[in-house]
Amino acid sequence: MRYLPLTHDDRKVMLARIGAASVDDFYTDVPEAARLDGPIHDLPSHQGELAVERHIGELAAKNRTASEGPFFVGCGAYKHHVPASVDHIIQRSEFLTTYTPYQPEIAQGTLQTLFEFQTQVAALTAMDVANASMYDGSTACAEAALMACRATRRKKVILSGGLHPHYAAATRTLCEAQGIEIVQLPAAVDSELELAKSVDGETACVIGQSPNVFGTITDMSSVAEAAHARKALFVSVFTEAVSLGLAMPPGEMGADIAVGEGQSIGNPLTFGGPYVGLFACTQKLVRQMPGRLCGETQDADGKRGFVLTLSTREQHIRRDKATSNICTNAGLCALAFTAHMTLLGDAGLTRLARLNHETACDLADALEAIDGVELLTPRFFNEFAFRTKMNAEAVLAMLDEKGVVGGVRASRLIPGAGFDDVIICAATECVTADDIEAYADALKEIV
Amino acid sequence: MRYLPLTHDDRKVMLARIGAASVDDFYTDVPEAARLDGPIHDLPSHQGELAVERHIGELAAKNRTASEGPFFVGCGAYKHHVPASVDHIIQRSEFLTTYTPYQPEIAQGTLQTLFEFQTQVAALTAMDVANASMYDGSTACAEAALMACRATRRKKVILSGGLHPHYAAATRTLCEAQGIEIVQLPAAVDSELELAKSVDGETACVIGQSPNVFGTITDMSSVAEAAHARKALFVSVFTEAVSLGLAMPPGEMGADIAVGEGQSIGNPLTFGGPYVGLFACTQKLVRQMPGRLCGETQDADGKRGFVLTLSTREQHIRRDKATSNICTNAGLCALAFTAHMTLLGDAGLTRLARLNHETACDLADALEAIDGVELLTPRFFNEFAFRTKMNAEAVLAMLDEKGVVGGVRASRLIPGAGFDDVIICAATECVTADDIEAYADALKEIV
Amino acid sequence: MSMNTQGRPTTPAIVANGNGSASVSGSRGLLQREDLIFEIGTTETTGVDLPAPKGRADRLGGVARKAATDLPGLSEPEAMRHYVRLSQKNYAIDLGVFPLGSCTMKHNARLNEKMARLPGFADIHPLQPQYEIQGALELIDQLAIWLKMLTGMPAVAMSPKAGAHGELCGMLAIRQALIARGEANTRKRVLVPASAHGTNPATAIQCGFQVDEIKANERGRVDMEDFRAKLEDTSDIAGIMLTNPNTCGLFETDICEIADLIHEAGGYFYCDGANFNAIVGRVRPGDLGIDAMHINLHKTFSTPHGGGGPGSGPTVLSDALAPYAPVPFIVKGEDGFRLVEDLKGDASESFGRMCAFHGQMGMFVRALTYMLSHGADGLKQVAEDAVLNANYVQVRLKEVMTPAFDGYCMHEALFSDEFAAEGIETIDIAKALIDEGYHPMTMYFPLVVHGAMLIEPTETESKAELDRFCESVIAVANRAAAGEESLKGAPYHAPMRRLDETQAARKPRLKWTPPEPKAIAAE
Amino acid sequence: MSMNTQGRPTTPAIVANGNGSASVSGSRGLLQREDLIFEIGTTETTGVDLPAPKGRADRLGGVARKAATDLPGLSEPEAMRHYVRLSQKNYAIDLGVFPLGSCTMKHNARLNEKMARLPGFADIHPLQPQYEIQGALELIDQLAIWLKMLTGMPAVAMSPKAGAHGELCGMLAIRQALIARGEANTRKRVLVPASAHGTNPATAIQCGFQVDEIKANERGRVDMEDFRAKLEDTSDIAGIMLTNPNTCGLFETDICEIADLIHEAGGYFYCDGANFNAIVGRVRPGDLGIDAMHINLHKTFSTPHGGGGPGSGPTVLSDALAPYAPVPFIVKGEDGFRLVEDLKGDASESFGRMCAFHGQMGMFVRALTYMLSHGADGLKQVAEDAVLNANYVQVRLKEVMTPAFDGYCMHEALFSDEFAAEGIETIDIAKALIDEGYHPMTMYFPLVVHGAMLIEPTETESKAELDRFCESVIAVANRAAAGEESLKGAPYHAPMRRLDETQAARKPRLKWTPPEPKAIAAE
Ligand SMILES: Cc1ncc(COP(=O)(O)O)c(C=O)c1O
Ligand SMILES: Cc1ncc(COP(=O)(O)O)c(C=O)c1O
Repeated sequence: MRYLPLTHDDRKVMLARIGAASVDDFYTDVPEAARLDGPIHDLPSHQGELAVERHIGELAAKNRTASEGPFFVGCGAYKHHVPASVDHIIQRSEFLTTYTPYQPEIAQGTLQTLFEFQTQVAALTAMDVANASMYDGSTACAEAALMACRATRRKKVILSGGLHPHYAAATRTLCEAQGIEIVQLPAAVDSELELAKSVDGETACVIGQSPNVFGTITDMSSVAEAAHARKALFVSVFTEAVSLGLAMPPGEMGADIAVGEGQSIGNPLTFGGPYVGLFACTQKLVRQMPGRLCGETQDADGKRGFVLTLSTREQHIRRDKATSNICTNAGLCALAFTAHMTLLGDAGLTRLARLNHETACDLADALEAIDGVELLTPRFFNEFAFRTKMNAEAVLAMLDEKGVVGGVRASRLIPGAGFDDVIICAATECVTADDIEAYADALKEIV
Repeated sequence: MRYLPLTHDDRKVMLARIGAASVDDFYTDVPEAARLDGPIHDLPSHQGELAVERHIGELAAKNRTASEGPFFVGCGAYKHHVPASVDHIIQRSEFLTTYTPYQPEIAQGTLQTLFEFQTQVAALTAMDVANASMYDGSTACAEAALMACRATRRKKVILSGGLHPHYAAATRTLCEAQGIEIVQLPAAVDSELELAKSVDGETACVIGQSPNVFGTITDMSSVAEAAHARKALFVSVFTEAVSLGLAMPPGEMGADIAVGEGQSIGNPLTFGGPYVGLFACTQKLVRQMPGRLCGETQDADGKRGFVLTLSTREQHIRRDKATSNICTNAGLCALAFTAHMTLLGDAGLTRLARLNHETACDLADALEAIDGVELLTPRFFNEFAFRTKMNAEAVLAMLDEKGVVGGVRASRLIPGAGFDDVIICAATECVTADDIEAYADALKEIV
Repeated sequence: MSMNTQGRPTTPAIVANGNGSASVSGSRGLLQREDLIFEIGTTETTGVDLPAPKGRADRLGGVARKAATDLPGLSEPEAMRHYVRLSQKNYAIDLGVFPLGSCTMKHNARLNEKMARLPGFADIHPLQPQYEIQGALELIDQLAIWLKMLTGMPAVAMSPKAGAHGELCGMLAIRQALIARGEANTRKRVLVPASAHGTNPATAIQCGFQVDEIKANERGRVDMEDFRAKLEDTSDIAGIMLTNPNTCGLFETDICEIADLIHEAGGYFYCDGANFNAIVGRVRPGDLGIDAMHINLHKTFSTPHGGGGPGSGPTVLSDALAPYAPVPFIVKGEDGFRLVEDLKGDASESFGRMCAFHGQMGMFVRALTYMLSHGADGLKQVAEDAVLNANYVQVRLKEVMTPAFDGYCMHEALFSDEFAAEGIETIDIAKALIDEGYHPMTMYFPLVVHGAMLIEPTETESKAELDRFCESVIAVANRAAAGEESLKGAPYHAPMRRLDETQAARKPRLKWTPPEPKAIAAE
Repeated sequence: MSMNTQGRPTTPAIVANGNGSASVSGSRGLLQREDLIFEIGTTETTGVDLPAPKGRADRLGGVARKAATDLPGLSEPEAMRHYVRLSQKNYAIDLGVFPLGSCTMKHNARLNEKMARLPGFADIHPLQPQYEIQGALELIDQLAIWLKMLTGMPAVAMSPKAGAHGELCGMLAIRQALIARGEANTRKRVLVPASAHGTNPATAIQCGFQVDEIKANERGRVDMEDFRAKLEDTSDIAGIMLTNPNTCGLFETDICEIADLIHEAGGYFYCDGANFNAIVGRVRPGDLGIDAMHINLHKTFSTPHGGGGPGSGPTVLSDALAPYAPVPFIVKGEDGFRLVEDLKGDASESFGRMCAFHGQMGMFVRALTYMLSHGADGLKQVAEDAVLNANYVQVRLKEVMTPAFDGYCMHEALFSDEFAAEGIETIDIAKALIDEGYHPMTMYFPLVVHGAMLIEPTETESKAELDRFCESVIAVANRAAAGEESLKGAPYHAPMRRLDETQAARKPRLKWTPPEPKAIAAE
């Protein structure tokens, strides 16, 4: 077995040195009834690479990939191009096969990239500080709600009607377990500003999203003001990190906490995970943050170096008093994010964002021109919702037959709320003019 | 442009420091007529990764890969499985982006692997010493002929009728330029031993191959004896390195020089290159060898280390007196070879060779059982020739239509020699029982 | 204005580099100095070529970014060097023994990486219509079957994103079960041993429970007397969170009794499965009476730790908890696999959703690849070799070091700092090991042992590597026993000397800021 | 019997590692000791799992291997560690400036690696029927078009496997042309400048020519007087082999005249294109009157050097030589692309075949990917930045070091050792640079300059990197000028101290041999 270095002889010598007759001696603490004799039945025996590759390859071949043809699915995960060098970097043994940098003298590689990551996320979101990542955008959102409750000592959280329904659900799950009240505003394409009206003296935070799940972008400054007026916090969410290059970022709207999904930068779609949660906040709130933080310091020779810091917030030090139970986070995905972002720089990100926006505008023009198509999203970055007179699921299935993966039916995310005829579609730099034409042509025939 | 770090400002500052008005100043030595104004017309401008990937990907998609279905092509290049770790290792920056190890203090990584490679090649071929690689098997063969002429001070080389025709051609090209006479025995499936009869007192060397281009394996000890009796050398060639795990290696037949193709171990097919030429010989001949050699030594602290050695054979020291003009060799392919070989070890190689042989035997059984198929190769490792009553090109085309890539028509390699109805086919560990069945079923319908 | 031009150092510092000589470059042999990207790049530079935007009218409706990010870009050659240089300042499994107890730092096979990158997995979207991604659902289903068979449990929730997230999943399922029983408001107490990993109490609190700590006995297991005492009043008992094999590297001898007692008390048994590697293929936790257990795919099933993540923590559930499993989950129907995403039908009792989408697909592919490679026979061998290696290390080291408990261990060997001379601490031993070329063991955990050193070699270490490692540890331990002062200064040969964590925490600098512009007069 | 068990060292050596402390492991911080595979593995171990053979009757006819190879195997974790550890003992472009003159060590883009690994290229066989691999032929054709356009030449032979092999190709074409003219036996003399790379004279000899050395003038170019003198008798002139830009990093000012004169003399002009990077996109060699030139794809077009190869050396040919190009070549026909493999029809005048199959496909994919990425505009910028960087380095260093020639250079800057104090040699300067974190420049080449130091930064170095590099070189050069004795001991901070090459050559140990078994009494 190729991953097991011990030889038969090694095992014998080692057992002898230990003074054990066989490995069974090590398992005598196991209650007899629970001991297995041989390998578990009904599971196959070991196989070589070739056989395993064939097995896994056959499963892979059953899936329709985003690059196979026109593809317009978004809603929280986006098909972007990842430079080849990024994937190379994250496969370096020294990054891939190392642990959380608890021994900073031999983990400066990871630590310096985390410090750079934190700086980048803070700059992108226009916030003061960012942590070293969360699992993904949705769990970051849930943790933001908890953090707001801790910081304000209040127990009510208000969610906008444009917050990604999965984010809302994850936040509800976590909050309700802690007895936090969740107020969910009705789903609507352009209603983030409603949050301003709902905030009251009990509210720990209001959570709005831009671009929201329908693609709508909103300057939520008035929401921030309303929240602050009642000593509540404003949590600003995004699921499309590339939008930060062009659309107004959380910090410019007065957010106290900004959370979002970082997948779009550096990370492939991979059916939803692993992704990387971005988490930033104001300086004032830093000691309430969940997750790891990397900070600058010096070594015994006075040289600049980096360490994990403020660990007294974390479970491994504070246990039941910790700000969160998170331990393993999204390290390598954060590395992919920072490496891609380092390649982009401000110039590249700005251009990438513009390209995305222009492509989506072209798509909107093409679809809007079709009789029976009604564009719903008033202002957008690279994603928007539209309505036809037909059931969206049926439309998507017909598009699929023509080779076009046309988007997400809104009713999948928001069932039973009157969105059965709504499709949400995204267009990134990977979408070509031909793809747009194919979409428009196909849709024209259908509706 | 993503690969160019100089900024516009950098360029200005640097020109100023140099005291040049523009880069044109550096090109004033160029005759005016030969200076180009702008970029060359009719060539496209720079493109991003996404666009380039699409362009190259479209070309790739036009090719039928060896893994797409039943595949039986051999004749000097073989479809084997390469472990994923091997491809990872050769992509390590420190191996991939370094030069020939001329500065041994910072090249021990490359040097130690070369030392291990040489040891492995010597052991596999059962020869005394091996060099650090040649371009490929065919050029190694040509260099072996030249080396034999140097060593014997004779000018006649005899090639067997089973030597791979490309190897024979490459050898002829190089030898004839130096006025060396080439005697080519007529192509025949099982005629390596004929070499013994042709050797005479003028002969520098005889070159035989096992497994030969028809797959035939031969104990050429009698050829070696006949050559040695006339003070000629015996050069033993192989194109399938995996055969060394099961079939008789050059050293056991008394070869003075062993050359062969190493692609089968660690290297993908890649349409014929880059591959790795293996070159081994007896201790006596070592100073006549072409190519680089790595040897053991010590550093100033007395620690064991490795360096390139015996460079006085080489062009960069000896110029017109060098044993060869080779400079760049097959470094990274040699690394892939040695890494795969290190994973295999004797146990793995032996098993791999047996698996290949058994698969080929199964294929032979299946094809032999078909009416109208005549197996030609009397003893084989993983490849053999067979004859049908039809034109081989037509048979292969019909097989192709049924999804089976059935082998190489012998007439492609040996035109006009009466092999029009002969197909040479190989079966490796990648061939499944289903593949064999598909081949036999298809062939049955055709012949 | 670019923040980088400011930051780029003009004269490199002269760095002393031993042997009396100093380097002008700041590098030293193969160890390259590397500054922060903010000190290297410029905001105008980019390492990504993109077509120029057409400049068409936008549809942002005025919601545009105001201030530039001021983030530097690097050309690709600079970026590649940046990360390759930095990478060489890391220790990694691929460099040597990584004996972090509780972390199962085993070999990460590259086949797993290759499979995870097949476009059929890496390039599919979580919200594509389900008929387009049947292969993905099938893979998840296959992995789920393996996990259920290996644990002997009837159900598994696939979406948790790491071990702690799996704990959350299990504890939320328990909470939901209590809600269903109408006892959620009374049953709030969760028993957690003092030796538990920090995530256990943190999770219990995060789910709205209270933590009641139970003692360890002198054999490193749950003190049954204390446990029974805690169960005197059962009315508020929600359950127990117990790691098995536990964080002392020992199998909980009384685990079946514990299970029975907690069930009798009306509570549930959450088992922390971080140490599953010790028993995979030899013991099915389901046979021990547990109700929930997370499995760290990034430990037992070798998905890479990646410098801190990502992980994946599928959580197996007993029949009692299965109805409350989170959405989404996969159901196999007549016409293929189907994702249940809504809280109705099959999922009407579910406690809800834990995160967006369907879990860590990339990790699933790696883990299944690993399982198929090992097979059931190989996984059993994994456990046995892991335990054998740990016991071998324990036997070799206990000649010098103080084992925390008597007897055989499971997959990790635990020592206290008793053997060390006055003034030498566990951290000094750890840092000295760095000079020997090793990553230190887990330090100061579990808390129940003084100056704990927890060594988990895993099964992917050869005997020769272990021998070499043990000789180094013994040498350092002897120096510690002798009170050798130089240990306090270690490491001497790492890329950095010991780092000042107190300074970092006192006045946190959590991001790069441009140096203060010099006064104009100084120009 | 296994040769490894013998070789495996039982007690690790204690290695002194500076700072007064010694490591027991032989490692030192992150730098890991790593023994030879023969000292680590065993013949029974394998890192490759394969199904068991069925044991069926063989068809070897008795031609079986007699003695086992005795080669050790390593499990995958051991193997991965072996190579990762060893890799870290290498310098590489990805670590820093690699200023090897004449080698064009530029950034190797990972996109190129990715494209070369597409199954459509990596997994196709050279002898598949041609209708199955049209995409491969099309790619080769596209690359050929780029090469012809960039050089302004009408034909290109794609099969040469490296620069030297391309030289062979060009010189064999010249030989064939002479045969066609019936002058092959008389025209044997090839003029080669003294500054030429060693492969030039070696190639000429390998093709059966004689080498006649021409002098360089005081400006580092061909001495035209000497050249004309060599042409006094033209009857035996086969041609000239000239590198341009030449190996002193200078453009051959009189190149057009040289071309005219050699043609008038009835000879051909072989141009060594190793230094094409200086002029790509700015000058077409075809406009200079050459007849043949190889292009090192592994230099100008960035395919990786890989620690010594593989390379690829397509060779462009003039109309005069094109008919003699080697087989195979590609012809575009009505129904797609076609390989001409036989010496008839289109190839009836060909000089024959140089190697098996069709050239370095893997390199072709990388090179075309690179060309498409840069485009014609980018390639021009490549040349300009390469030349700018070299001139910048020249200007900065000449304050301390002695430039070999006056004036601007092209893509590389050449210095002599004149500035160094008595007793300090070029090699000492080179080795001291290693301590500074740099790979040394090319040393002692070209031969026409005393103690030559040839520095080629390439265009993929940033100004900041060059500044840092120059400061290190200047510091070392100052020490050399001062005659600092410690330089003779450098390097001090590399994985190894200076290695004894004389000892290696005196009694060559070219492979590992098992240590002599100890006398039994000693056991
Ligand atoms: C015993 C134990 N439980 C839980 C965890 C948490 O797992 P994760 O880091 O995947 O969240 C760990 C991780 O180190 C652990 O060792
Ligand atoms: C000037 C010159 N010519 C020819 C060559 C030979 O090229 P290759 O190593 O690709 O055979 C080199 C390589 O270093 C060179 O620098």
